[in-house]
Amino acid sequence: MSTVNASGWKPQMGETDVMAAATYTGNRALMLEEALIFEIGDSHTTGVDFDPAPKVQSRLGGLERNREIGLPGLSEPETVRHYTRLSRQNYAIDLGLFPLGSCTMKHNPRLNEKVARMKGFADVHPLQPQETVQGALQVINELAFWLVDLTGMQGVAMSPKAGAHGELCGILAIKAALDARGEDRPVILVPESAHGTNPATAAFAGFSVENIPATPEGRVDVAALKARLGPDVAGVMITNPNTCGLFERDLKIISDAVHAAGGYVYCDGANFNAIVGRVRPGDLGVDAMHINLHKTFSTPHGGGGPGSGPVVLSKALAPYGPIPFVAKMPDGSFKLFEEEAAGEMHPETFGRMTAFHGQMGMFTRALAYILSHGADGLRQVAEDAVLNANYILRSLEGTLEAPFGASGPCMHEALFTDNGLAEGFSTLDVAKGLIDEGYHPMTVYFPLVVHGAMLVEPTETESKAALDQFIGALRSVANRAKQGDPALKSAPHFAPRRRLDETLAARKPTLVWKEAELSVAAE
Amino acid sequence: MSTVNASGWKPQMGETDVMAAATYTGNRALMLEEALIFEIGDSHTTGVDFDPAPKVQSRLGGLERNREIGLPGLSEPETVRHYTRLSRQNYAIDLGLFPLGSCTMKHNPRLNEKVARMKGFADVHPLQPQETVQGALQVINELAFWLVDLTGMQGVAMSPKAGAHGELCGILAIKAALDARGEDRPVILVPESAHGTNPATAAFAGFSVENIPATPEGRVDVAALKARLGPDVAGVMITNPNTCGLFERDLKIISDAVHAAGGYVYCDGANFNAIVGRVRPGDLGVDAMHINLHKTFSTPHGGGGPGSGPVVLSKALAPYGPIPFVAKMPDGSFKLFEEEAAGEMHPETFGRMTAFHGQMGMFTRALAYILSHGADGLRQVAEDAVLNANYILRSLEGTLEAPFGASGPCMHEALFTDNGLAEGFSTLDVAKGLIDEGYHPMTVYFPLVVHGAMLVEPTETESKAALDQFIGALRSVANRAKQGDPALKSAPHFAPRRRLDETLAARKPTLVWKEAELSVAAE
Amino acid sequence: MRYLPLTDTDRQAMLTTIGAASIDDLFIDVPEEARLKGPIAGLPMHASEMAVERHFSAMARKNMAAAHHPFFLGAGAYKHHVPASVDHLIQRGEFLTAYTPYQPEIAQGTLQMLFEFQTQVARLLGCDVANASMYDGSTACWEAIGMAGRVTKRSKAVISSGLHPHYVSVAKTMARFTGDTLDTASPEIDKTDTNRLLASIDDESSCVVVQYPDILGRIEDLSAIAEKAHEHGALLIAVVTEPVALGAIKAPGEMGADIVVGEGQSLGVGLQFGGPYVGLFACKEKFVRQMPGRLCGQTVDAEGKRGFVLTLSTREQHIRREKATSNICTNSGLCALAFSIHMSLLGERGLRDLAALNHAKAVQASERLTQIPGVTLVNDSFFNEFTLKLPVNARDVVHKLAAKKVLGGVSLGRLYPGEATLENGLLVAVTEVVSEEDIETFATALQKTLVEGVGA
Amino acid sequence: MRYLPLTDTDRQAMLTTIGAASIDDLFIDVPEEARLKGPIAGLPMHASEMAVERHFSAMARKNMAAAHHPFFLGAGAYKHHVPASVDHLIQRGEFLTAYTPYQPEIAQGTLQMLFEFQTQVARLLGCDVANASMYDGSTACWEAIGMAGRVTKRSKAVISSGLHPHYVSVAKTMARFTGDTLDTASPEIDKTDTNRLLASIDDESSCVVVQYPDILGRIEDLSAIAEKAHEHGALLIAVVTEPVALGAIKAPGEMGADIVVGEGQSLGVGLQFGGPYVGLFACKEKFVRQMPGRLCGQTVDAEGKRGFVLTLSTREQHIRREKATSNICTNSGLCALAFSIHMSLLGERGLRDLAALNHAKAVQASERLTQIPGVTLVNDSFFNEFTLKLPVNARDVVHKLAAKKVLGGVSLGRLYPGEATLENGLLVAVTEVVSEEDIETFATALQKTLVEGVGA
Ligand SMILES: Cc1ncc(COP(=O)(O)O)c(C=O)c1O
Ligand SMILES: Cc1ncc(COP(=O)(O)O)c(C=O)c1O
Repeated sequence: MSTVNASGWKPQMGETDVMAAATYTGNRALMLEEALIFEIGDSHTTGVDFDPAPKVQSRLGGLERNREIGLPGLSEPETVRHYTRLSRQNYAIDLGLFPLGSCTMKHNPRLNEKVARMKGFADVHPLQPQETVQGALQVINELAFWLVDLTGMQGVAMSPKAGAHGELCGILAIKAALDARGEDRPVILVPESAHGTNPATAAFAGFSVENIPATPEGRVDVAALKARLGPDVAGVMITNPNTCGLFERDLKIISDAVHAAGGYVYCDGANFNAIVGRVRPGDLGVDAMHINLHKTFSTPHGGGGPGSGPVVLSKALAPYGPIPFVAKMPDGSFKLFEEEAAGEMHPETFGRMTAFHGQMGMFTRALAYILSHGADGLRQVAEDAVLNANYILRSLEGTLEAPFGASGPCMHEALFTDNGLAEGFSTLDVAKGLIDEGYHPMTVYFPLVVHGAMLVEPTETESKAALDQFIGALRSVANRAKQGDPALKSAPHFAPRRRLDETLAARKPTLVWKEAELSVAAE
Repeated sequence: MSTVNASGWKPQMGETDVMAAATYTGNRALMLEEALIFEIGDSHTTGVDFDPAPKVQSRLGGLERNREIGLPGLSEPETVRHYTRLSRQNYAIDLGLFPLGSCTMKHNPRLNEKVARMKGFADVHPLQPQETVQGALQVINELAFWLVDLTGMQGVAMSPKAGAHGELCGILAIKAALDARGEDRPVILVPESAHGTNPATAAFAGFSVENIPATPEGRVDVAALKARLGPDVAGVMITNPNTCGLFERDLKIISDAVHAAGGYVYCDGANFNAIVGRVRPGDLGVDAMHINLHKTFSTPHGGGGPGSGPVVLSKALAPYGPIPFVAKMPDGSFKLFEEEAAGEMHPETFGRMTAFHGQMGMFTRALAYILSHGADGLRQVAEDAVLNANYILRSLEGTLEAPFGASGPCMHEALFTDNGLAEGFSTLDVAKGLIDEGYHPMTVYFPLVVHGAMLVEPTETESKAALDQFIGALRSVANRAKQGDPALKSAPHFAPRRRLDETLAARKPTLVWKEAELSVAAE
Repeated sequence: MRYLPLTDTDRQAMLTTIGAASIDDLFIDVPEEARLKGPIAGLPMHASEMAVERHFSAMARKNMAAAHHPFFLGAGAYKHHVPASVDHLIQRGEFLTAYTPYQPEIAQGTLQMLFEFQTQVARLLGCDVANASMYDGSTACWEAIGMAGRVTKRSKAVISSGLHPHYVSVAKTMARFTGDTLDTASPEIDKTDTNRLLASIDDESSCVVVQYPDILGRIEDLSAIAEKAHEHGALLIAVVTEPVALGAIKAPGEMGADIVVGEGQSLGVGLQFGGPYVGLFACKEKFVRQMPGRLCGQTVDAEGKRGFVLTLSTREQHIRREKATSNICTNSGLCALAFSIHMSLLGERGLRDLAALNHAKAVQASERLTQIPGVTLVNDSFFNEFTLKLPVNARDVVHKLAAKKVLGGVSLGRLYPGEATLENGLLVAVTEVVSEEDIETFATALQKTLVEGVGA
Repeated sequence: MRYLPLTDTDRQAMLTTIGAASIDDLFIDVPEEARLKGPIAGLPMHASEMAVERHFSAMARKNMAAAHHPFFLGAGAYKHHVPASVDHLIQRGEFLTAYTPYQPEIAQGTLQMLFEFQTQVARLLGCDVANASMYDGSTACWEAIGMAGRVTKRSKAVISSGLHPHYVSVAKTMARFTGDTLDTASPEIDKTDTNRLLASIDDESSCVVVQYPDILGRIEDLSAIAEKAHEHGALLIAVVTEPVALGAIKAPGEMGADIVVGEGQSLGVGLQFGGPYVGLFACKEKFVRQMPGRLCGQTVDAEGKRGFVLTLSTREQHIRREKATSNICTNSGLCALAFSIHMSLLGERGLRDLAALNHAKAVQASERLTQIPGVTLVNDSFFNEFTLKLPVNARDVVHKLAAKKVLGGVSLGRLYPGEATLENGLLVAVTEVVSEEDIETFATALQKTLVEGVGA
């Protein structure tokens, strides 16, 4: 079967398909097809052996599970093969440049994987007596210390599980601070260019969200923002560097104005990589900022997570930060403060955000990364990240429209639009063309403030040679899009799959496998 | 450039090439090209940081190396990417069925990788005081014990580094035994079907090699062998199960005859997987047999090694086995016997074969494998290996000629020939066709006793579904070869490379990279 | 520096292309006063891999690792044996260093895995559909309460006293800001919370939240609660903190739960000192458009080949912004992979064997430990975790045991500080990793501790 | 059993297809009396992964791991820090579970790596060409002697007393059977073997074999020996057991060596209690067709794209059988990969830094240790390993040090049992992993041991 897909173009068979059809297995040499575990495994096979269970009298309260669960089992050889074959259908940083704007897809050092797996960290229980986890608490404390040092803030909340969770932490701290002041300020201001998590978070915490316009050069319109400030405004959420890749020059001015109006400044720190070691957000009047350890501090993205989003807090907000937290005691030991102990030290905490102490596995990795780079290395990280992005911006602005190319140097990422492509060709086609060239596409259609956005973030872990090849490839694809090369419309041609039908997927969602699906698959 | 390659056919551009040519990078989505480290790296870049060396007065005897060595360095990100991209150009067991006859490409359990890396084994020095390596010596002793138990022999030499090294060990033991008897027997008999290492080993040890013919049914011609026995014959090297996949029914009779004639029986145990836990070579009169731990006992092949080839020895040969060896002492401790200590316990040893004690990294893996399977599991291994091979033999003998299909059931592998393919089509074409189907080809043109041999060894770690798909694919390719499908002649079409020109490679060998080569590459 | 490929020559050449005199020119938009002149203060300069590794080894050695001692902690995090192949596979660069599968043509590996994961989770929890993971069980629980609010348009959640106290804390934190009201209570040693719950459900209730097995390890049928909730138009949210249990006991979905959330850490993930873990989130099909988080769905490509994509994104923040069902973006993908691999290895048979082994060992441990004078068992029913009542404050006992190198469970005093009626309670988890010797060592140490008395 | 995918249903169905009544029918060619009726005696039944892992953990704990103690052993195996990325990459299934690259179209990963490895090795050793690896340094050394015999058609090898005694043993074992004669001697503390060698080379000599640096760590220029050897039509074989040294000192090839072999374990591989290691084998281009082992060469594919294949196989056993240059088949591929990755990470700069650091630490250690009364330094020159002369039998000292948890080098008594003139010699290796505290701990323990006396 074949249908019209999301991007509204009719699929047609490409040259390669003839050949593909030619293999009996559907495999193409090392590009291997792989069935679902439900089609491979069965309920008798298992890849784990157990000693027989001693006979005992059941204490299950008569709630034995009698019906078949429907979980297929695979032997170990089948399992290793299944996931190895699946993995080969993925693109990843380890394969090449992964220029997803705003995502900071940098190299993930293998040392970090090794230290995170040390039994002393990976095999300890969150509720062990504290005297038995002093080393683990030390890791949290050390990382917290350096995050505060690098940002010039007052304190840090370590437990948030990702950036969005960190945003919530910051917004809750603001709300708690307002409550403490007995003020009800229902509005949060968010720039149009903000990441979706910003308005979503504010709304989630019960605020109403109002947009702040951007200036033609891609920065927050300070005048408009100042005009909107008032007793109903709890604060602003500003991303710096922003999602157009520009540094918010006037952030300090904005902060002062917001503070003067009785509000707080939340800074989205997802793009901290561009300034780490060179600029301290604390010096710009920020009250709260989350740090994506899975971006700036190189913990792997893992195909969608897990991440970690510690939030640094200003003097004004620190008292309201969440529990639990770790502190170094006068005797040199480390102490975990939970509900009970927090009482004395941290009475105004807004409470707990997650069951335990945060993403330990990310803490070890991020700390190893920070100590490996050191003060000189981290500064170099920011410089090389910015240098690489500007190199791309200037090398390609002749080929693709760079809407803010004139707004000064970019920071960690370069923004382009699809203006100037041939009739009927869009950002999507450029993205799919890059796939055939052996690259993961850049972030597309974000930020929303420009048409057909292409947001390119190379990161500092790319060599000049890698950038030059990417620039050449993107230029070639862009030119094909300008010339209206039809082959580009049906790209990708060489990937494990051609363009997928997202409309079909959403129209009648198939979210779990059902025996019946077999037929569809076979169709 | 393009030339006529080894298999003597003229390359022509296939349909896919048009598309491939279409990418700027030469990549095809996830099938990525990768340059040489000499083209990527430079002499200033490094992926390893060191603390600065303390200033000292050099003690290098005035032999400082002044000239540039010419070793390119890569940063860690470039390194990880280089080898990850290269790895993706390989086929492997983890990707699918790897039916290389005689190579026993079975699943490599990950537990084995884990135990081999325990610091107590991976991070101990071979010359540490013995009291500091008791656990390591215990591993060697336990594995030795089970190998002797499984083979029904008298002793075992653990130090040989691979099968061929083990063969040498066995042959040296025979020669030492003959010397002890004061006899000079210059001849070793080897069947035509033997693996190349057999004659090579015998010759290496100074024997002259004479072939024993095979019977029409693919087994050693006992009559011919008996006829050749005499005072000049040191012994025979027989592979059992043999390289045609058949069990040498008369091995016991042969052994008795050889012994009666004053010779010794060396058994090539590379195919032990077919009988492990079901047959003990010791019961067949064997005097020496090497065991490829990297075959029967699942240590990974690693793209060509390392392996390990312990040699089990009979009462007659055990006294001559090599040093060092490990023994369990009455007090329960383990002792390593080297040159000095061997004196008392093992005076007739023929000496040392390698600097240290053998392939510890393989010992841990093989022992983990043996203990995981246990007595019941190992027997099942042999049964399933033989069952899988016979399933393939019987499913395909209608499609491909099975020269010894009538000689009874096969053991671990099924042998086919290229008789009956269309004019100009050979085993090579079938092999290359299988590559496009997503399989590694079977062993081709070995053994030499049949025309265009295709030797298929599935091993026991393949599921029935995997076998059925492979059978279907091989049938489809074989039929194309019978019908003379020209596309098959230019296969593979989808692999990272088309057929490679082996004549060119051998005619003017380029074995190391030279700056000059750049141009060639660029051509 | 080993992670930075640019050479100084490269940097110079690039600056020239850009048309900048120096790197500082690229930071001109940073206000003068905010520019750090030199390397950040305090932080040492870059360090070799060897030096960093040694620093971590030293810190790691200060912790008592579960594998090295008799270990009986649970309370929301369980130690199970994870097959070596799981960690090997999740370290494949193509899984480890990939991003969220926004470009499906080159992310089928992650997408198919998520589709398999969603199916495994839905079946395990007894629901129609499941999402692609949440941060952990506690945030999944909160999201479920929020979702029930959206579905029922009500804001009162009835929370069982058997729900993990940290989960309750998380819910309270959120409620404080969303204005939802939570009807909560502390657990009682001698009876479960069912009657209070049945009594509290009314027409204002958006949902009832019940942990199964509960925090003390007790197992109760949820059917009655489901019925009552449905009568009043409320949803039943079941929380499972030990998914292995569902290899032995009925799934909440089978008993009428509308939303089932859980902590998936038990399978594939490990203890990790509390994170990263993986939140499981499943529900009835009819609620799918109110679900938080990512969903992977099946579709076809331009050639009609089966493939997978992220779908129903109109629920999510990157499309819906302030109207999204949740603000979650990065979730727990790699832990979901580990969970899914471990579950594929187990399969129906392995999971059932594993569950049976856990239960049997727990029963044996409960019998042995209650032979100690003064130690009694609180539970009528349990799976692999039960509560003991000690003659003394259990919190002190836990520290005394640790000093004896036994990690002997979680005291209720740690979970419910200040609750006098609970302070002698000790929560003991027993999984397949616990050997008979471990149980004996624990029993001996516990008896010794009780004899010595905890005052000392 | 977790590694066996066939179900009983599969087995039945397959037997039917085959036309066999039972599995036993497939073993009918095995003589009745040789068929084992049941599972092999003695060996226990299958065991869970957890049980096996615990058995190995217990054995592993009985060993003193180098990383956990001050460590100074060398003598042919050296402890260096191997970057974490090396082990990560060699565990890629596509490298780990591939076979010898006989099908080049789907083995370019292994082949290109081998081509890079060969080039790195040739350049490091200062030769034109290198092969794709041998088992280890000792067998590579033997193969070199055999190759020299083929090249020169002579059978007398002059072996330096500075060659590792185990390498000499291996050579003797082989010679005993090939009939080659080896001219050997034991090392002398006070002088190197150069003069004896120069004197022994004659027109019967196929080769001279010299270790560089020698077994006692001494470094000598090989040019004179090369010259003399070449005058007499013999080859100079240099043996390098510590490749890191060549980041600091001249390559043997630069000094006229015809064949250079080595032990590559120092880079990427680790100590491994002696194996697997990786033999390096390089020589002058003109001898390439006499080389043992596999060679990877560059070529082009049908489209003219650069590619790599195994080449010159006519030297090898699978083609040449009894006329092959060696019987080697499986070599040390994965260790060669580890070596090559580590070398790519280091590069020229890293290798030189590493070598400089090793030498500096060794010099510091030699200075500190010779401050101990009665302890003197034997070497005039050394790289990262030197020989100390103690006032007592060094062998006893080593055990005493081990009891003090210091792994304090290799005694010459262990290497040369019964050689009275050497028994007080202690071989001490100092690499980048040795810290100043380690040196101090060692010095203190050694001094204490000498004071206590070794009689006790
Ligand atoms: C600018 C920005 N803000 C917030 C986020 C959310 O962070 P996380 O995905 O860790 O929740 C992201 C990540 O995509 C981002 O790019
Ligand atoms: C029958 C046979 N004998 C001997 C050998 C040589 O073993 P190895 O490669 O371990 O030296 C092999 C392996 O290829 C073989 O198949």
